Amino acid sequence: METFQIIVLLLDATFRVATPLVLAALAGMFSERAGVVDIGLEGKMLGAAFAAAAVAAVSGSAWVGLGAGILTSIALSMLHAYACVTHKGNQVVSGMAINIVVAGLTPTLGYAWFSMGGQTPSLSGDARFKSIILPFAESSRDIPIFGYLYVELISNHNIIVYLAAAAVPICAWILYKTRFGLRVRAVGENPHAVDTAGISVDWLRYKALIMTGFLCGIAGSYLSTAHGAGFIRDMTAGKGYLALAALIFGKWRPVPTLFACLLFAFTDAVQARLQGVDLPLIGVIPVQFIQALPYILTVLLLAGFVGKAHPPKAIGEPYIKER
Amino acid sequence: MAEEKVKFGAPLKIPGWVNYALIPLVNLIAALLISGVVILIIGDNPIEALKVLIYGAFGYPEAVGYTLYYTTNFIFTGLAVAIAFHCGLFNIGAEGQAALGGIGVGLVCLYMDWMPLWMIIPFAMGAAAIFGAAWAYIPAYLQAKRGSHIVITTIMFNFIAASLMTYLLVEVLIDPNGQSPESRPIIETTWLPYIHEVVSMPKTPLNLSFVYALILSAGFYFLVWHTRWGYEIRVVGQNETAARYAGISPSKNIILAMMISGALAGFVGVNEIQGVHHRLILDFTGGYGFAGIAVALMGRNHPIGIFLAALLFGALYQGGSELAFEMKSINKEMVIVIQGLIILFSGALEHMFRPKIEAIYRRFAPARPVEAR
Amino acid sequence: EDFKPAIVFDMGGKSDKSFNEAAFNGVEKFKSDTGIDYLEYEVTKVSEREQATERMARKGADIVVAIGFAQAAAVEKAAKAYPDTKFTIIDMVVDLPNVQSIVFREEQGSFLVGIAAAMASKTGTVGFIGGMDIPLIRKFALGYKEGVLYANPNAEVIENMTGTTPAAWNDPTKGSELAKSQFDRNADVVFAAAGGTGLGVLQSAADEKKLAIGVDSNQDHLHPGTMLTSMLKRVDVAVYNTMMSAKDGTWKPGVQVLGLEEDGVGFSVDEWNKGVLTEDMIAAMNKAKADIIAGKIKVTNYMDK
Amino acid sequence: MSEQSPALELRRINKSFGPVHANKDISLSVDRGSIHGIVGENGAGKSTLMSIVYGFYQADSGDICVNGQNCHIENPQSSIEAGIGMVHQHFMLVDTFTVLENIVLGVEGGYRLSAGLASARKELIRLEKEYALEVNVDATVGDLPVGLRQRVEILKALYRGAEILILDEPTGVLTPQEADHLFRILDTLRDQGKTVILITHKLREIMAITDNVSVMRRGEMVAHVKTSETSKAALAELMVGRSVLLQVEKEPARPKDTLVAVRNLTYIDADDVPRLKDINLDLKAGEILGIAGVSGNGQSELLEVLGGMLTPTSGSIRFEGKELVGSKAFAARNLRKIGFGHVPEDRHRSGLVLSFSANECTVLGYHDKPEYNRGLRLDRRAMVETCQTYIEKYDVRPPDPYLKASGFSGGNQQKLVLAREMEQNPDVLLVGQPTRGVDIGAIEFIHKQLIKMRDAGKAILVVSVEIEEVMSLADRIAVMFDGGIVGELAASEATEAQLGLMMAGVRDASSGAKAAV
Ligand SMILES: Nc1ncnc2c1ncn2[C@@H]1O[C@H](COP(=O)(O)OP(=O)(O)OP(=O)(O)O)[C@@H](O)[C@H]1O
Ligand SMILES: Nc1ncnc2c1ncn2[C@@H]1O[C@H](COP(=O)(O)OP(=O)(O)OP(=O)(O)O)[C@@H](O)[C@H]1O
Ligand SMILES: [Mg+2]
Ligand SMILES: [Mg+2]
Repeated sequence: METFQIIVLLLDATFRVATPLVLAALAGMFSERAGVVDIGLEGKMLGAAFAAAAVAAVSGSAWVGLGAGILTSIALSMLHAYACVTHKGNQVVSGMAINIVVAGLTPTLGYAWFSMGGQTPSLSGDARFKSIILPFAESSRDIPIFGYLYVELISNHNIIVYLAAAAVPICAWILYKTRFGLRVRAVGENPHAVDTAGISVDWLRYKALIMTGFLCGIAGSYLSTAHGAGFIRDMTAGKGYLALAALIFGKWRPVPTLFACLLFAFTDAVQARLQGVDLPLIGVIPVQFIQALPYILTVLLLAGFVGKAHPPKAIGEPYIKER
Repeated sequence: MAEEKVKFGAPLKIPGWVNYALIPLVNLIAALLISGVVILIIGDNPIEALKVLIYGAFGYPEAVGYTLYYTTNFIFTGLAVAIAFHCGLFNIGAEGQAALGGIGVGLVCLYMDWMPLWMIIPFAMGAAAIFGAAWAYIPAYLQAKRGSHIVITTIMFNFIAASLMTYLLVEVLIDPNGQSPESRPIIETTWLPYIHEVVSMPKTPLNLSFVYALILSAGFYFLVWHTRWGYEIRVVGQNETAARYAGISPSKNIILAMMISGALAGFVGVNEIQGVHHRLILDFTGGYGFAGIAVALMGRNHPIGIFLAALLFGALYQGGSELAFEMKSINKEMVIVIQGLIILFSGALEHMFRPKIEAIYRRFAPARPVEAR
Repeated sequence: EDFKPAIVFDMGGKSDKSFNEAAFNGVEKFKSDTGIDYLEYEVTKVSEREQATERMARKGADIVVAIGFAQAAAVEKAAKAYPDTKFTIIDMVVDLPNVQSIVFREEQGSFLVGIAAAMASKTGTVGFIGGMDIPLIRKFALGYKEGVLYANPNAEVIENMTGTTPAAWNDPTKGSELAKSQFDRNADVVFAAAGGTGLGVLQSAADEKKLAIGVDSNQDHLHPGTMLTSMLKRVDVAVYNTMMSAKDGTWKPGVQVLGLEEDGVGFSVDEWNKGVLTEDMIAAMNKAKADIIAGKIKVTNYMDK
Repeated sequence: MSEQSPALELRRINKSFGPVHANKDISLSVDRGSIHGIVGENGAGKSTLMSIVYGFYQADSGDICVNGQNCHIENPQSSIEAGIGMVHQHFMLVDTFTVLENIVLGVEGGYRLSAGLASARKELIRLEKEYALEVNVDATVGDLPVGLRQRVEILKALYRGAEILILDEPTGVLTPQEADHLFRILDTLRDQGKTVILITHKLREIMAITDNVSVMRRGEMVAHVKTSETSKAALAELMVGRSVLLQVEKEPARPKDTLVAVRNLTYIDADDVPRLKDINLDLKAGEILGIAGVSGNGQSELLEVLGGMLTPTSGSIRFEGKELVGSKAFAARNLRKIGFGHVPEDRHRSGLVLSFSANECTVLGYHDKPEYNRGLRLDRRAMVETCQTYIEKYDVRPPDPYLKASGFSGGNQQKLVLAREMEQNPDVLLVGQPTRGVDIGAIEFIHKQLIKMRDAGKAILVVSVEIEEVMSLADRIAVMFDGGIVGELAASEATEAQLGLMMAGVRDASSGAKAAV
């Protein structure tokens, strides 16, 4: 196969894998920019994945499933807010607790509702988001290079992949160009300033966490109703943590975060192709090392190029009215 | 000058028993209540479930042995996370450090097994500590010298440790006579003594490493609050500028604290490999490293608190498996839910009842006026 | 009567759509045929394995069936501690007087589905996706590869493993991505031996209109039309038989190797893959089956290498 | 609402924090169009009272009337709506934001920022002109010097339409020039009919600018007086409850050998900005060298280099003739061992660990001294005993060696730091902002201690942005501007005007100034 083709196909896989990471990382961005650590991304995604698949299976509509996924994720986000904002609880513990509760509750409910060992029925037809062929995909196929790119890379993804792509500029716009974004950024840096400006710190953080829940809900629904076709226990498999890593890697900014997600996804795609390949001089590298490659790469990049990341100053600290 | 009836600047102190006993108890009860509701929903008897849970954790000697065996691991990882916290670092890598610790112990027990037990013991401990510490050293170094975010690097190092472990067990250390990714068994002379061999109690996996855990807890307390090294670690953790002002090197202490942290996590390998499984296996770390974060936070980074939190987690692990076994409708997932709810209420929502309890306390125990100068 | 059987599932859980689920089906069949209830436990942590097996013995189980190679050490300990209890372990050999070990010749079944894969492939490239890179999975992979090359010496086999942590058995999205990457590299038939991850592989094949081969249980019903066949590993039969024999008093310790000859492994032909798995393929597979049983074809067992 | 009603009236305000009765039955009336001063020692309850007015805290009982109308002030929002603005003691700004963004925060005018920002920009330019509050609205606040940040805070309040402006210790961080500028601004505000409430420890400022003064002591309002009818001494006595010395008494210095000689010292920071340029200084035994200058002109870096926290880029520092730069001794820890003491400029940032108990803070930097260690063990008892003696000697309140550092007021925190550094009996003492945010009772005490050290033959370097303080404490004064030393003069010959000019960078402002060494 031509190198060009290989790269295009790798990028194509990259987009699919990056989608939930991008959405979850953007979700984390709202929370963390507002000063609330969110290691509960994993649990929220998992909860959403379950709700979306369960409701889609029952209703037969992926869109209804997506709605249920988003609502579930927002509800979990509100639990996080209730613990960390209202009751000033430890944000890391709260996130972990949510992850654990969801990991247990989803199969429990799945078992109770579907008697399929905690899984949901496999989704087909309208219960699943299918790939969309963009306009002119067929007619442009013959245009050299561009046509191939358009057909293979740009077209033929499900709606949520496009949503994720759109989410980056939209979130950037919200964060940098709206009142809400200004306040979110302010409250993560100095909640006292926000409070003295006559804005309720708690309510603002609640709103930011609703955004987090919303985006995480889409990310989770993607896993079970778009990329996959049904829920299976622990199906997030660490993507929440990876998204968090991407967020920190991207220094809590939307565009760099997008690139961090793409990088993770890309190394993952490359990793699949390197397995068992006989490299010149080196020979066949043990598969375990190839699988560790994305992580090693991340560490090297962090050590070499990215340097110190400056988190939002007030992150992790519950806001208590004092001086 | 008129004497003031209040001491300026000192808020009313709530006594220890309210802070450290009553409030946690109320939180625990709340978690159990919610769990009870979930159990009711799936159609079982919550009171019965609670009985089984407690009985399963503490009801008979064997249960106690298992509970304490799990507790041992949580103490190790709880202390590991806590020492890093004292230095202002978030060590999510205890899982990987524990895995490496296991490799260290495993290598000693596999290849130095000509030594008598009294020699193996320090070597195995040393190897666990050194391997764990070495695995923590790299993220620590990168944090201290290159500013790489330790949360990410430690997460990445968990993945890398898992890969390394699988590679070693599939390609290098695999038992030539076996088919699964495990090393050959270590010979019996290298096993850590079981507690039931010393004290009369039924056979359980509880072994000498429980004693290590207690000793290390005491050592932790001494190190952190009663030595100049602990003092330096805490200064760096609380205020890096003050540390530089005082001539305390932040990077040196970051590396030191993380290496101690990795060494502590590495002891999970001693308990699991030398104490129980007697061979190097995959996934023996079983999430203890992650749970260590909750243990440390719930235990307020203090060894006594960590012991109690570890005991709670140990009891949940052991009582939970009893629960899954005894009650058909309650499966392993339901047990996870109960564990999660307890972490939620005792950890994240710990302040929910505090103001009310404090207010009640104040009503019944009004402040004694203090003379101020 | 008070015959008490017990079963300990491994970490995937009894509804993993594959290996443990097959065992579960076997024990359920035993229950419905005899009306005898059983004790069960799903292991969630490595350290629970020993506790679970011993607990069964302590509770007075007559026979304890342990599912999965990882339980070997636990069975060994428990069998020594409870010499009067019968133990059966699946997928691993434990050499003790009160242990029956049942192992399967996965390579033989994989060989047959490899033939089907090679014949069904139009591109001459087929894929294999495993969970973790461990000997058992390599056993599947090697048999499969030999079968493919037997049917088409020029064929190419792409191999992928999912991961290095237990999450590798439960990551359907990763499975689906791996399958897609193999399709991108021209593969048009893929064989998944990866537990829950395999579900993603099968799904992906269905989405891309390629062919997939299931594993352990019959998974053909999951995606009729794109399921070529499933490599059956009759854990259900083994569990059922060992329990029955224990009940009847005919249970014997020692090693049982279940291959094609014993119908311990095989492939599925049913309403779901009708037409996908052609008569030609079935004929070729049956012929190879006979040859293997007759010793005319030697399939390499990875473990013997 | 009548023309005569006061702008702000407080009636019998009470507020307790647990058992601490921070405000007891406080009543206060502030005339419209006046500047009203509030003075009181550290912890007297001034900030608490103003936080109640601003809606940050809720009073336990009492009424607040604005323009004669009873107001229910529940949160800052309602206070802002009542026309009250506040400049807090610790600035409430987002460092990573621009000035403009900080000012519009909370009053953005619509969900989209761009429109709101554009109109705010216009309005701000008008306000800046009207009140002479120039500041670049596009600058990032974190990069601005304190004086400008304060302007931002004032602009913020004005932009919100504040009629009553509360300033909590606004001059604690300002140079005299900046303070004077602030007062001119306050004058303008008063002329425009606004009401100003000014909290300060500095009686000079009260006398200079206010119309009326209220004095608080230990949670109570002890006096309301007209400024024209009182004096500094009278106010000081009201505040502290005894008479205080407002000017340090000292003998002329008897300088001996040069202990520390700094030559051609240069420091370039990580961002390649030169912070110290070719500094030459001599610290002599038995003399106080004062460094005057507007904050941000290299004083902090000078202290940090001499204290071993920063490594100079080039130059030489000799101590008793031995070169320190490049030697092993040149690190904070080792400098302490050879006899350097260092009271840092910012006690919260570096002098203390706020979450540590007083006794743990007592050994900060000296924790590896033999007297605090027994073998491996850190000797807690010795730490507590030492702390106890410091507390007694320096009159730290409350006298509790186990209290967390954060539980002491700024003045008492400062005493803890001073005690620690002075009681090591160092040969060289570096002191940054010795009395920042400290009340007059404590200032008197701290100044006395420094003079005592000098008379005992120590070399002392005092960095302060308080020109008054430098003039009264120092024997020799060097003025820093833009990282370099503009000039050096004898304290006896210096005048405030002269120093002010030098601080602005005018090199030969004084005929009598000796050229830099
Ligand atoms: N958040 C709080 N919690 C508990 N007590 C407090 C709190 N804030 C203030 N206090 C108490 O109220 C008293 C008054 O404090 P306040 O800050 O009003 O003093 P102040 O006059 O502003 O002092 P300073 O001059 O140092 O700023 C303090 O002595 C303290 O004991
Ligand atoms: N959270 C708190 N709990 C109890 N007392 C407090 C608290 N915060 C402040 N105080 C008390 O309030 C008083 C004044 O504190 P404050 O911080 O205003 O001091 P300060 O002199 O203004 O210091 P600085 O100017 O350096 O900030 C102190 O006596 C302190 O004990
Ligand atoms: Mg104050
Ligand atoms: Mg103050």
